[in-house]
Order: sequence, then C-alpha cells, then structure tokens
Amino acid sequence: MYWILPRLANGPVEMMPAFKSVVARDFTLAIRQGGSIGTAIGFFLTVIVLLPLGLGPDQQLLQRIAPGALWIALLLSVLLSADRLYQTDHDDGSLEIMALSSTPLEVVVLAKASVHWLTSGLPLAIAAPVFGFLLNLDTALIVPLGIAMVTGSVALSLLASLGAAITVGLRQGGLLVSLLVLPLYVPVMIFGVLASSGAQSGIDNSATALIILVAIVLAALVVTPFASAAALRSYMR
Amino acid sequence: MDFSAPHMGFVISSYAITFVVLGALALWIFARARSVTRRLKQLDDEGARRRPTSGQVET
Amino acid sequence: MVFAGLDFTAHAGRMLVLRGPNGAGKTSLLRLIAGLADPAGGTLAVEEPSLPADALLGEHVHFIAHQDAIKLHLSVAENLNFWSSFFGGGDVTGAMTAMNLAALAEFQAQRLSAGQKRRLGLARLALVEKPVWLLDEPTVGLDTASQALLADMMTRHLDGGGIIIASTHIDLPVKSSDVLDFATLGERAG
Amino acid sequence: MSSIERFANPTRFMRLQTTVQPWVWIITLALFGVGLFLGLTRAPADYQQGETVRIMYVHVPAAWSALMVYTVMAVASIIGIVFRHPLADIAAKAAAPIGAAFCFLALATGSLWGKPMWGTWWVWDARLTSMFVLLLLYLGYMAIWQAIDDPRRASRIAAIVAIVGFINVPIVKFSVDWWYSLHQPASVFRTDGPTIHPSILTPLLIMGLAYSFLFLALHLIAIRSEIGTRRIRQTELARTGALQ
Repeated sequence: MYWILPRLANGPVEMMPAFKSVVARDFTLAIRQGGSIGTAIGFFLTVIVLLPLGLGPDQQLLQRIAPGALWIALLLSVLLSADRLYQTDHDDGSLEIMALSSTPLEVVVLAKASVHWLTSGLPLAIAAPVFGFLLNLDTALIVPLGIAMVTGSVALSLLASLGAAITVGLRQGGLLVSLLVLPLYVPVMIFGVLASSGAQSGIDNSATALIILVAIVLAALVVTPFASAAALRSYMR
Repeated sequence: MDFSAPHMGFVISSYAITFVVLGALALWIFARARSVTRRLKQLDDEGARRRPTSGQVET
Repeated sequence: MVFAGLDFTAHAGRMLVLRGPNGAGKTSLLRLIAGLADPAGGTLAVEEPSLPADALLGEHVHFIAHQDAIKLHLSVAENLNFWSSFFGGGDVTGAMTAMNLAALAEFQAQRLSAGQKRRLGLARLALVEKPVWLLDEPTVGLDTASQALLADMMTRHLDGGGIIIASTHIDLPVKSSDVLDFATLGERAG
Repeated sequence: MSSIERFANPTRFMRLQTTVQPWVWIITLALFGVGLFLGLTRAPADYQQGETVRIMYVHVPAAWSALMVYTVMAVASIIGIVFRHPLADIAAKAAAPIGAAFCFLALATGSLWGKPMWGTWWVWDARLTSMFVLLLLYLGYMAIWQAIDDPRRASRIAAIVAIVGFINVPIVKFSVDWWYSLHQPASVFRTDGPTIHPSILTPLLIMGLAYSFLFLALHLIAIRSEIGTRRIRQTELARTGALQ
C-alpha cells in the first residue's frame, strides 16, 4: 500500500527546500540545454501555419475558428514537450535517489510540472494571442484568450506530466501518451475555448467557463501529483 | 413490426452489427479460454505444474 | 523474486559484503533493503530503538546504484549543490574533498570521464549523513587512488557506527566485514 | 513464497465460476429472448420516427453497459491498488475489451440511428461525443496493458489510468453537454426521462439487464482465462529457472 501513498512523516515546511531545489535545477537545465522553449513555440507556429493552408485563406472562416485553433495548437505543443519530462531523471537514477528521501515524490512531481509550465505552457499562452493575428483573431478576444490560456495551460502541463509519468519506463511512449492524455484534455479545451470566445449567439458564458476552467485546474492540482507519483513508484520497483 | 416501413434497413443493420460484434467478442473469449485450458492441461500432463489443490493448503 | 532462504544481519559499525555471480540477485537485494522493491515474502526488520521495527529504511539510506544520478549539463559543484539542497543541507566542500573533486568543481559533468563521474556519484555519500549505505558495485570504473578514497570514506562511516552493505568483486581495504555469499546460498535454497 | 495466498482466492473463484457459469448463460439468453420479443413485436413504433425507434433497444443498453463496465473496471482498479488483490487487477483487465465492444456498438448503432434521423452518419451530439471519449479511454487502458510486460507493474499503471479516466468521465460528460447546448440548443430527440411509456421502457430495461448479464457471462470466462494465462506464465518462468 505504501507505494501509492506518500510518506507523510514530515510537515510541509521541510518540503519547500526540496521543491525549490528541483525547480531551480530543472529551470537551469531547461535554459542551459536550450531549445525546449524555442522548439515548443516553433511547433506551435507550424500548426498555426498549416491550418490556413489546409482550410483556405478565408479571413472570416479563420476568425471564427481562431480561438479553437489556437487552443488545439497549445495543447498539442504542451503535450509533446512533456513527453520526456521524467525520462532523464528515470534513466540516470536521480528519481530513485529522490524517492529515497523524506520528500514525498508528489512534491518532486509538482516541482517538475511547475517548471514544465514555466518553460512551455506559460510562454506559449503568452505568445498564442500574438500569433492569433495570423488567424485574423478578433482583437477583442486577445485578453480573454490570454487569461484563459495562462490558466488552462496549468492543467495541460499537469495532465501531460501525468502522461509522461505513466509512460516513463516504456520505450515508445510518445503515441501512447497522446492516446492517454488527449481524452483528459477534452474538458480543458472545451471550457478554455468557451472562456476565450466571448459572446456566442448573443450569450456571453466566458466568465462562467473561466470559473469552471479554474475548478478543473484545481482538480488537476489535487489528482495528478498523486497519480504521477504512484506511477513513478511503480516503475522503480 | 412493419418490414416495409421506411429506414427499415437501418434497424436491421443495427441489430445485425450488434449480433456480429457481440458474437465475435464471445467467440474470441471462448477461443482464448479453450487455448488456455489446453495449455494448462498440457503443462499438467508434463508434470511441470504443481497443482494448487494437491501440495498446498488452501485458506 | 530471485532468491529464497536468505537470512542475514547487518551490524552497526560493520560492512556486509554481498558476493555472487551476475544475476544472483545482489542488486535486487539491495533495492529490496532500500525499499525500492517489494519482497514476495519474508521480512526486513530494523533494530533501532528510535524506529519502528517495520520502518522503511528509505530516507535513512544512501543507495549507490549503477547510474550515478548526475546531470550532464550541470557542473560538478552544481550537481552536489542540488543534492545538498534537496536533502535539506549538506557539506558540499567536504564531499568534493572526500572524492578529490575540488579541482573539477566548475567542470560540466558531461566533460568528466567515466571514473570521474563515478566519483561524483560517490561524493553523495559524504554530502549528507545517512546511517545505512547500500553500495552496488561501487568500485566500477575507479582507479586505485579513488578506490583508496572510497575505502577511507567507508572506514570513517563504519567507525562512526554506520552500516554498509556492498556488493563488490574487489576486496576493499575495509576492516570488520562479513560476507554473504550468494553462490553457496543458492544451493541451499535450491 | 506467498503463492498460496496469491492463488487461494483465484482458485476459489475458478470453482465458483464453474458452478455459476451455466446459470448466468441461461439468464442471459432468457433476458435477450424476452427483451427482443417485447421490443420488436410488442412495443409500438414511434409516431415520428416510425420503426427506426427500435434501434433504441440495442443502442441505449450498449451505452449503459459501456459506462457500467468502465465503472466496474475503475472499482476493481481501486480495490486492486488499495488491497493489492490480484483478482481485482485481473477483473479490471478482463473487463476492458468487453466494455470497449459495448462502447463501439453504442457508437455504431447511434450512427445508424442518426442517419435516418439527422440525415448524416455522424453528428457531434453530446451523447455520442462522450461515448467517443469513453472509447478512447478504453483504448488507452488496453494499450497500457499491451505496452508493459511485467503484469504486476502493468496492473498498477493500468489501475492509475482507469481511475484517472473514471474521474474524467463525468467531467467530460458535463463539458460536452455544455458545449453542445451552446452550439445547438434544441435536442433532436430524447430517450431518457420518466416520460417514456411502459411498453417502451419495459423492453428497454430488460435489454439493459440482458446486456449486463452478457457482460457477467463473458467477464467470468475472461477472468478465468487471465488467471490461467498467469499460471502458465509462472509455470514457464519456473521451468526456465529450473533449467539454469
């Protein structure tokens, strides 16, 4: 049973240094290895460019689908950048050493997901409304889209990190991660798009949708660290 | 039931696909059960398996 | 999973050496003791008044596995600093001295040789004090001088009342060690 | 070795299954007989949809059962993860393909129902969309069992997948309902609710029971096969071990 439940011997005060150290290390690594933020944004742009090429350059059509298209590009970029989130830590033995400490693995998971959000979800969410110009995005939607994306990408990062944890010991994880995580993305995307689309057929539900989006983020914050840590522990033994 | 009613083809197709899919599922499960039983029996005959009922005490 | 009929005790201040052919289960046993694997049966007991007998060793264990748990894009000092702050404080300078890494402090880990990487992995032992050391082939890739450094570190740990369980092919110059031989054991368990 | 504890309950299950199985089959066939008879001959045709409404008697029970099987799977996973009961893991694994088949049938018959009603094979109706997501959850769960070789590890990871998916199902349902009501407020037809006439509701409920018993019958056999597979695996492992 203990492999699923964290050891709760220590209070939260002692977990903070470990949390901070993992955040600092992963952030340094992300910056130093470079490319990760750039690649995610490059992928995002590629999806955005492919859309008009597939759908035709109709400005009105593009304006209508812009929020949804940007959300799809966002969730694909976040998902693909999280694919190998735990891989190096698993392969080089760091994860085991972290498991052999008073710090619950859940804290490590949260730290790594936070860095993933800081280096992919957040920059993409900030860049997306700007790239919206390529899709003739209604300028009135820039702010609500940005707010919804910054919020929703937290859940996207957490769920993607869960997918990464579930497939960490597997050789071909990539496609499997997509199959496992995309169904979990459905509610985030629906409420994300609703929160960033403004009024539709006369009714503006975006405020309600944003509140529900926040609720989904909170639920993901509660569930995914435990689920991810349990998955990581299963792969260690 | 009126077989000359419009869209009757869709009704018949629905029941047919249900029958085919459930039948295939059942056949697959039966086939698997049979091959497992056969393999277990084969292992027993070779004496490779200790039967859980013979040497060990059940709780 | 791989062994049955094991019975052994590791004593404070003594080293228990695991010997046996490849695949005998030395690594599995070390992982089992660390709490990184579940036994199919049997018990592990801790005889320490301050701990419950069924306590998981987990956080009281230094586990040196085949992988060195180092990040190639961080320098030697940064690697040790990370583990030090992760464990809530440690002696980075002391750890570098113990494994003779001070001159390499600012080197990126990817520029280290295999032996130097191993030393960096082993330096974790001196970084934070933990009573039980589980060492899986700790001498792999080490030259004689580094083996001596490791032996010194282990002797100091044992003198301080620590426990070491190590699987090794080389006789380390460490006094007071018991041997658990998997080869003879396998026959008994047969 | 703890193989005694590990197999005591599966052994008892095998014995129970042997006695129960014929009765389950008899009940299943009887329920299907009565349900189909009432649904196809006694229940009236809809005044708007005509005979097409009879698709309901295979479509709705399939959708119900798909949800029920996922629930069974998730509950078994929770039991497996908390109490480490091997039979629970096996039950969860054995349920998945059956549930996926029900889910596929719900989608296929829904599509066959949609064509005469809506004029297209597929409409992104709220109910069909949630079913589609459920099918993806089933496929992901089965893919995990495929991908991981060690059954103990696979059962843990698969259980996590099933439980997270189970939490996800109502959220998906809720979000898709919202999304659908915004894009197309008026519902085309309703099959739920207490307003259904007993002559329609009775066969529907009997068909629902028939599907449930069919699931039980197939599930029991599938569990038995899975237990057998693990015994074969263990015997073969022990044999190669003895050769060394």
